[in-house]
Amino acid sequence: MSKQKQIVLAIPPEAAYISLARLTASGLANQLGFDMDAIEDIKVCVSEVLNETISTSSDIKEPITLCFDLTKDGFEVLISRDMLQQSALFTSETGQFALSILETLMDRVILSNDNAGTICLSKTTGRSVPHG
Amino acid sequence: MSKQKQIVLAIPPEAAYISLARLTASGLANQLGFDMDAIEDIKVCVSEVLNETISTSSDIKEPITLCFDLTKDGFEVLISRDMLQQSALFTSETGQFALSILETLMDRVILSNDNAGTICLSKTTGRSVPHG
Amino acid sequence: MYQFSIDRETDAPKMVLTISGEIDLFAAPEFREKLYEAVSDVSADVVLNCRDLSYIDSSGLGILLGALKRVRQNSHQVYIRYLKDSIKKLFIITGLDKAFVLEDVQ
Amino acid sequence: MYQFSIDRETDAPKMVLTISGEIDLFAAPEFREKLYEAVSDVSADVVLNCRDLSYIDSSGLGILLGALKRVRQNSHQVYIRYLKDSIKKLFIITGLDKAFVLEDVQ
Ligand SMILES: Nc1ncnc2c1ncn2[C@@H]1O[C@H](COP(=O)(O)OP(=O)(O)O)[C@@H](O)[C@H]1O
Ligand SMILES: Nc1ncnc2c1ncn2[C@@H]1O[C@H](COP(=O)(O)OP(=O)(O)O)[C@@H](O)[C@H]1O
Repeated sequence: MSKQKQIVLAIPPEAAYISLARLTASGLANQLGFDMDAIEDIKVCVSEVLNETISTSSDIKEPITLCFDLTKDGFEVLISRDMLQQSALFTSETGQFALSILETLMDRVILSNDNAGTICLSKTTGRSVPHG
Repeated sequence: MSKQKQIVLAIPPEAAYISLARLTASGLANQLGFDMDAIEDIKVCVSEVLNETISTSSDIKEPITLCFDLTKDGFEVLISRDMLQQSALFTSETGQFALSILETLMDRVILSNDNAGTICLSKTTGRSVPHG
Repeated sequence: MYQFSIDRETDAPKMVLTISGEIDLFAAPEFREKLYEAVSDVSADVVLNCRDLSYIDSSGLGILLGALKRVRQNSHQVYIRYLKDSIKKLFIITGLDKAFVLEDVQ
Repeated sequence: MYQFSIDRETDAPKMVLTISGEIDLFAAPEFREKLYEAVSDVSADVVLNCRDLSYIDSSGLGILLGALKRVRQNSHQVYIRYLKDSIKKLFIITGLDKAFVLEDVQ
């Protein structure tokens, strides 16, 4: 138990597999003891990151990796893929909706500058979720 | 689309995460068009392999990897972990139940000889599932 | 994954569309096509009944907004009814609660 | 993940146990302890009502067999009622349908 626990999911970079990632994320969140509202938030946010990753780089065929690090009271998920291009994320109208959603529903959102393809979300069970 | 599609899930080698693997496997099977009975069979078989892998090597802390290769009409799942020991699989009473279940419900089961930790299951949607 | 059905209420001047299921990036292209077709050239207010909409993401929200723009071109409004709390939250976060008229009539 | 409740039918000489939920390797230790305790020193036939058992794996089947051995030591039998088809299939594959008495009385 010395190592931090980790769940990794890799999917093809296609919209058809986003629902599978949502399902796995919700099952994990459920197991970690998040309440129903938080599980819904996590599903939404994981989806939004995948949407953005997939729609801004449709020419890339490398898998997308979701790496969930289980923390004491929640998790951190690192979503990444090999990016051949450095397209800016969350700039379109729907991308801006997505970013507002992420920033509101997650405890922390990190978009790494050195690699446009890595996004980190974190959320803990301790904090109550804002309801609008 | 030239490469074969693949979904990879890695979990800690603990019984607590088997239900998550079952959930992911069932979501994938659902998406691939398997019927309800076949989805149930797939959940059972993925679980059985994880049970056996986890219970025969409780001293190992390396993750277990489930690698689903999507085929034309179904999938093949390779379940593997770094094994420090070559303990025989499916020898206990429940292990024998598990092996009977795998061999009946899957189209093909391969236990690799060179590495006791790799098990391959495959199933296609084309074949109707035996009911008892 | 998602269903989309259209009913025009017989006793009302509004056009009522029922949206149900999950609308995500995968469903988006078909949803966009069907919704835009449904609201094109409509000369009435549009009501979206979302009682059985279980999930929608930003791509779906963008399509709803596109439909709103089309309806507004004809000087009409879009009413959205019966959103689940988890979805209403997304409207509030993105400010879309101000663009549409959200209704919770029971 | 799983629930296990015990009811003794008042108008019957049999001991009726109700097993529900999912019994997998994670739930197995607690399930084993509770089931073995429930059937220990019981001097009656045991009925397992599995109407709400949604999932069981080989570790759970092994525990049921362990319970059967204990009940048989006292010369009694274990009846299993209302198995879902997907679970009955596992009993048939493993031959456990011959060890227990499977009943589908409605
Ligand atoms: N859609 C879902 N979202 C979140 N958690 C789920 C979902 N479906 C199932 N789970 C949880 O995942 C675990 C494993 O599910 P699974 O074995 O597939 O359930 P079942 O056998 O009841 O269909 C269960 O503990 C369940 O609570
Ligand atoms: N327990 C399950 N087993 C198999 N497939 C499932 C399960 N739960 C959901 N799915 C499928 O996975 C997809 C994604 O599920 P998800 O987004 O979590 O559903 P919802 O938003 O309705 O809770 C859906 O298309 C659904 O049909």
